[in-house]
Amino acid sequence: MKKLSIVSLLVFLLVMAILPHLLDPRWQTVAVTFLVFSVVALSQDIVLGKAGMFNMGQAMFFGMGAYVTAILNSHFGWPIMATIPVAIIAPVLVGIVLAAPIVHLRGDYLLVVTIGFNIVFVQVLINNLGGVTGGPNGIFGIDPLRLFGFELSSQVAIYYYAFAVLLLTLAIMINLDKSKVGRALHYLREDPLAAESIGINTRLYKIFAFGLGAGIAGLAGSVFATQYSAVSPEAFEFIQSVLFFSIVLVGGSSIPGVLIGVFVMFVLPEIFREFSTWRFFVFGFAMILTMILRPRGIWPATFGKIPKFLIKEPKNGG
Amino acid sequence: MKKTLKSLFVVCVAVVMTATLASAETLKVGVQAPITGSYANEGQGIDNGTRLLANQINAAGGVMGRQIEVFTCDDQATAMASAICARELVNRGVKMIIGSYTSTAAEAAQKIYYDAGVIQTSDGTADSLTEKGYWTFLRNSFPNSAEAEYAADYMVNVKGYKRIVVVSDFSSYAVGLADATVAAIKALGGNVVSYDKIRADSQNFTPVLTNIRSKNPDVIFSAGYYTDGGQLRAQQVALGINADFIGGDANDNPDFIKLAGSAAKGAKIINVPTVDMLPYDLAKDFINDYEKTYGERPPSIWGLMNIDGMRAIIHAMEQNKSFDTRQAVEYLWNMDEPLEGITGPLKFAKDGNRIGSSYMTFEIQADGSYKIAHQQ
Amino acid sequence: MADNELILTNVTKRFGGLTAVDALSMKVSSGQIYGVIGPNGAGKTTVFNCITGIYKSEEGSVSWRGEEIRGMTPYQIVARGIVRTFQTIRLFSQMSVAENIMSGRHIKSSQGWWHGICPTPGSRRDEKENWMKVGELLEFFNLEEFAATPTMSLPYGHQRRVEMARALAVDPTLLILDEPAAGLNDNETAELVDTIFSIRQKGITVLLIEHDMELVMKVTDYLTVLNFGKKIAEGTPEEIQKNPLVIEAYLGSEDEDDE
Amino acid sequence: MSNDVLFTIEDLEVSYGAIAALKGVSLEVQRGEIVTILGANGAGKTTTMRAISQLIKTKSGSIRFKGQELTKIPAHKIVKLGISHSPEGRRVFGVLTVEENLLLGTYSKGKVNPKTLRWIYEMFPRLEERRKQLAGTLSGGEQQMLAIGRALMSDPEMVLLDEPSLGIAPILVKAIFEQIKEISRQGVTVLLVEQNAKAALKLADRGYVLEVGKIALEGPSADLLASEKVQEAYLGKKN
Amino acid sequence: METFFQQLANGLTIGSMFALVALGYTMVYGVMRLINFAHGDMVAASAFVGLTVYTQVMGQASSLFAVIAIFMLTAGLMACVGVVLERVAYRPLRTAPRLSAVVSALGASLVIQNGIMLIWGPRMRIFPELVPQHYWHFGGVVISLIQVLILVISLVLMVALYLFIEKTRIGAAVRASSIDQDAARLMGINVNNIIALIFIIGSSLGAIGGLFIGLYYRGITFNMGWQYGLYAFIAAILGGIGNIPGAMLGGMLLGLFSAFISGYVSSTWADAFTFMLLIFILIVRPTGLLGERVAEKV
Repeated sequence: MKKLSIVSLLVFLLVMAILPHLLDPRWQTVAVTFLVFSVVALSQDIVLGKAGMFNMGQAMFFGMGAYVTAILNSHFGWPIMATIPVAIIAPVLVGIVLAAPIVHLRGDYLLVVTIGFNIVFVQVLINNLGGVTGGPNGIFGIDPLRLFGFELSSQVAIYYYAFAVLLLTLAIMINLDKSKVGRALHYLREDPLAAESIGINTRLYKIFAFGLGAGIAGLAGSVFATQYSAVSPEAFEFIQSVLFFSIVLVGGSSIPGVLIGVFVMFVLPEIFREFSTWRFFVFGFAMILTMILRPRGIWPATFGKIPKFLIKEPKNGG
Repeated sequence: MKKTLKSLFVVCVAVVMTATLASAETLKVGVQAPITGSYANEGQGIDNGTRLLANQINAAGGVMGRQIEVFTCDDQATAMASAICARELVNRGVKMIIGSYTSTAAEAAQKIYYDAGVIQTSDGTADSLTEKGYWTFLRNSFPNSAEAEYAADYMVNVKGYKRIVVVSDFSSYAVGLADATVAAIKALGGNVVSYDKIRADSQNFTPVLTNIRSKNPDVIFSAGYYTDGGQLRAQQVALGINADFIGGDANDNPDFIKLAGSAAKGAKIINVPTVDMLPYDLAKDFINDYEKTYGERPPSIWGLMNIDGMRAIIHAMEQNKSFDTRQAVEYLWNMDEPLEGITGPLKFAKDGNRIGSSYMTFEIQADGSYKIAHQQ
Repeated sequence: MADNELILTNVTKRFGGLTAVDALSMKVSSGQIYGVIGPNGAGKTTVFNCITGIYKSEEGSVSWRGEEIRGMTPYQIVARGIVRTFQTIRLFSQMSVAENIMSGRHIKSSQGWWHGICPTPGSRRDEKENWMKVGELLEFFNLEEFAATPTMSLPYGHQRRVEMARALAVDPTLLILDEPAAGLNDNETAELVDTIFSIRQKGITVLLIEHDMELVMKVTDYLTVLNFGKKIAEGTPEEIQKNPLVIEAYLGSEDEDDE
Repeated sequence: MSNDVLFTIEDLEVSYGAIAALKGVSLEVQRGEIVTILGANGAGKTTTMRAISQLIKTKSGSIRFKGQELTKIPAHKIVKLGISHSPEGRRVFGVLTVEENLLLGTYSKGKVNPKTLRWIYEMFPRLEERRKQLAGTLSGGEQQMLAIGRALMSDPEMVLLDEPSLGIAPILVKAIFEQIKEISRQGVTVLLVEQNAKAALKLADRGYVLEVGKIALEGPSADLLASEKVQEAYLGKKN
Repeated sequence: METFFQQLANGLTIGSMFALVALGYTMVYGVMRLINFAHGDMVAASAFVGLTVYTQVMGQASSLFAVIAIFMLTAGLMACVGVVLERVAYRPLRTAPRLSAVVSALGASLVIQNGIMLIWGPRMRIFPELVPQHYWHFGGVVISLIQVLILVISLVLMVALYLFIEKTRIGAAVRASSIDQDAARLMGINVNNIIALIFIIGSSLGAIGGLFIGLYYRGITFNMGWQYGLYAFIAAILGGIGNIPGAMLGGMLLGLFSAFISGYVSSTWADAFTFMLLIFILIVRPTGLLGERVAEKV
């Protein structure tokens, strides 16, 4: 299982690296969005999958990153590059402040509160708070990313930018699993009381998960804003959060699972665009069926990520 | 359901026809419109109309020998989906874009079409659409400011209302029209006692109307779309607010009357002429063909305006004997004589606005028909 | 070593109208194996929950090495060297045995939160050292071959051992065992006795609740007997076995007894 | 005592996931008897009770009541056959009143037998005093009475009592045990799971001792009471 | 003052619709610990079903009898849909991890919502004016016949449901099942049947709520379920999810709150205020206004 996932990850990365050259422009756009959504879904996985918190407001942090980039660029003339750190840090801070009073809430209540945050966020955007969000239309005409004097305006260039962000996210995810904090999240999801009794400050780690998830989603948002050169509130409605929530659960809380989830929940509907009216109908059935057949998702999280030297052959007669 | 199947069939036929007939090259035309969502019928109207015109032209030998091939993209009347559509249609190599229905969607896509040199003709009425200096944009309707001036004049000077309430939703079209109307009323010395915003599709407007009632208005001007306007009117009457109701152009839809129900009687709508009021032969023929093909009349004049936009562009290309988009637009800017259109004479200013306007006020009768209450 | 002392003074815990622990005082000295016994529902587990911070007692004091720990959160108490197991095993059931034991190393690890995002040579070294420690514990509890096995697929007796290994991974000074022999067969119980003794050998004080009287009598140095939240007796195992109050609480009152 | 076998369990095996909880338990109960199952925590006493009531799936073996196989019957139909179960931890419906709890005991029959209700109120007068009180506000002993009373409301032929003395003051334990005797006198067969071994054996006709999922010992109560093994298991005494 | 009373009437009307729909959420949650995300779409579907019953079955008759028949038929049909929904989407997942059932509910929501779109089309459909436009004036306060009907019928239904749950044998079985399913089985209660019953009641109350939406606002769209569902769901949470009187209270309070906020403070910020109230209440009282502590099924 472990080998399989490594091999499939490598194959995936290879395919993704050459993909834009095989696609027509429309599918390049879809591919970029796939990458961006994968990053957001992975950030959702940190909160929902790893730490087990029912968060249905991830689109808020995604939107926050996108709007930070859009506002700083279009209203204050910052270069895109300079907006990126702010697009990460602002959601992190907001995430921490919002999470602190609510992480102790029981699953379903947490879910409702995060939906609430998301809806308030969108309303703030629509009401054009401070006159910078552009109201319901959002903000158009965001500059392309400039890197070392090159303008990354073609879809292929943006693709590699988004791909780099995905690789960074994957690196964080993989490293997280091999670190104290990552394990702490697993422990508190499995049994918060046992985790607390073994010395883990569960509240702190829950807030950490929210903050980290928010930061990664914010970065994805920044990429998203650059890709479309536009942001508008409806892209960050809570329905979008529901999508990310479902992606993690349908795919399963593992890296390949989340990527499969994004593919199934986002790319497949694009492929079946021709059947636009039927696709979500069929899709809903597929979600139900997936859960009945594979309650933990298509590719569920596997544990046992332990150093090789600990794995011993069974002793004879032991 | 039936309709979807039918349009699917039409698409199939069109695809088969183009596949077999098209020799080498086609003239690619993009339709960007809300095929699903709240404005689906308008979007489908634009799509249907475009395909009908394309089929008519193709049957007559095409444009300078080229068959027209139509690509449709559903922008769901949202800005982000519109951006996706724009890229997709540009990537397909279209020469012109018909749509979108809403100003929001049209505006979000403008820059992409401008960058690609694709002509976009939309019935969007937001003034901002023509303020960016994109040569690729041609408005086939009349801007909000024209409507706002007419509406303000009608309310302040013609009717002499003393206490005016303006209601808008958050869309760029409605906000644009409402802002412009408020400004125009003030310029004429009128008195706006309240300017409220409602959330589109939220249905329950009684709390806002209750507040409006306490302001004792003479008239409520609704700048939003018909789905909200119809309910606003119904709830206004239910709350016993004795004020006239005037809806902006986007209220001109049969569903407004159905939604308002018995309260529809007496409500007024400001718009260009309705589908049934178009006096031109060209219009009658096209509407008849439309009805024959699709089993219903076009949902509103907006779809027809878009068709006029398409006709103008094709006309310009034929006159230039070139498919070059820049030349086509320049030709339209510099026409001496207006082109005969389905919705009236077609003539364009350098900023992309359609020249002239033909607003009028209709009053809805008990049987749901329109009576012209005032004409410009 | 007098400092490794746990002193409970008049600890009282109520749930609504029910007094689960009633003015309990006891003293666990350094290096002892101390037993708490009593019938089901006597309040033993509640006492443990009050010591480990899962509950906060309404009254009284819980003092550890001279420091008042009543009102601290469980993780603060763990950081002071007190760690527990649960009566109903609470392992991270989908995770492997090694990962479960590794959870005990959490507070010993020197990694900061930022190491979860970006590793450093120092954090890699720390990670390695902690896994080595897990390796030692696997060996100590004879669990090496199950290192990568999810705990939920282990037999009950093994799960008990994992839970103990996890607790020991904290390097505790006081180990609290809540019914460690529940559900074990005779062989496993015998092994458990050896394990408890060898834990004491490491200088760890042990406090346990147990129903298996044979085990209790064998391993404990000193006992407190609870009934209805109240201490009814304390003393060495020999003294307790002879105590009529204890016999009554356990075997039920004789019919001749007056209430 | 008649010699008529009311209830048998043969080679019953139950497991929770990979863990075997019962590894081939067999026992029988005759009509009118009080039979007790003793054993340490985790020995499988409650699992046996839950298996009888079909609250958990059995892996193999059979459970027969009056010759009828129970293992294929859904849980909610068991009580109709004449077996009712007062579960471990009482499990009364806390936000329902005492009377509502009792009336739910007759749910399977659809109507209340006023005689039974009278009898229960006579047996446990406290319940009558607190008829309108929410069950959750009762003391532990009162809740236990309620749980037993609730189980008796369906006029069962056999009642399963799981740890009726758990967490209850000695004086109430005594009262409850006396009422169990009374229940038996009324012709109800009793299968009793108890920790309080001595009291249980004094009450019961026969007993079984469960050890890690297996019957370790069985026999008439007096024999068990005298047995060293029982002494050992409960007080750790070794002679 | 007249504005205040008018807003009160507005709030109670919309609040009683929220409450009817909220009952469906709260009852299902009470017994199954599941947020039935498809419930809002069931409500939307009922409005469409009701419209079709009116045009196809009742032949567009608008007599009192016809209106009652529409209500009965629609509620009956939706009750069946509810039972099927439970059988197909939720029963197979009863022992699965909780989140699987949540995803299944989201999937069911998509199926129903898009099912409506496939059957009735994406356009707004419009209800006829089945209830006569009759108004009463109390000083400056105007109350319409339909408002009174909605309020009265909702209250009657809620009281009836309350009595059914509190006073009948089956009601007691419902409550028992929501407290402890195993103990309920020991009483001989067929918990599966109780769950089916919950879906029957919840869906038919939701259907009536949906018809009210159709009759009152008249415009119905295939995707309106999310909006009403979300508000009703918040109402259930406000009152304490799982608690039947709580859902009624929560619905009414939410209706009043949103009416007064959009009336007195700002209609543009009404949603934000509503959610901030919800978040505030949950932080202060994590189990809602009347909520008891319900153990989370893991």
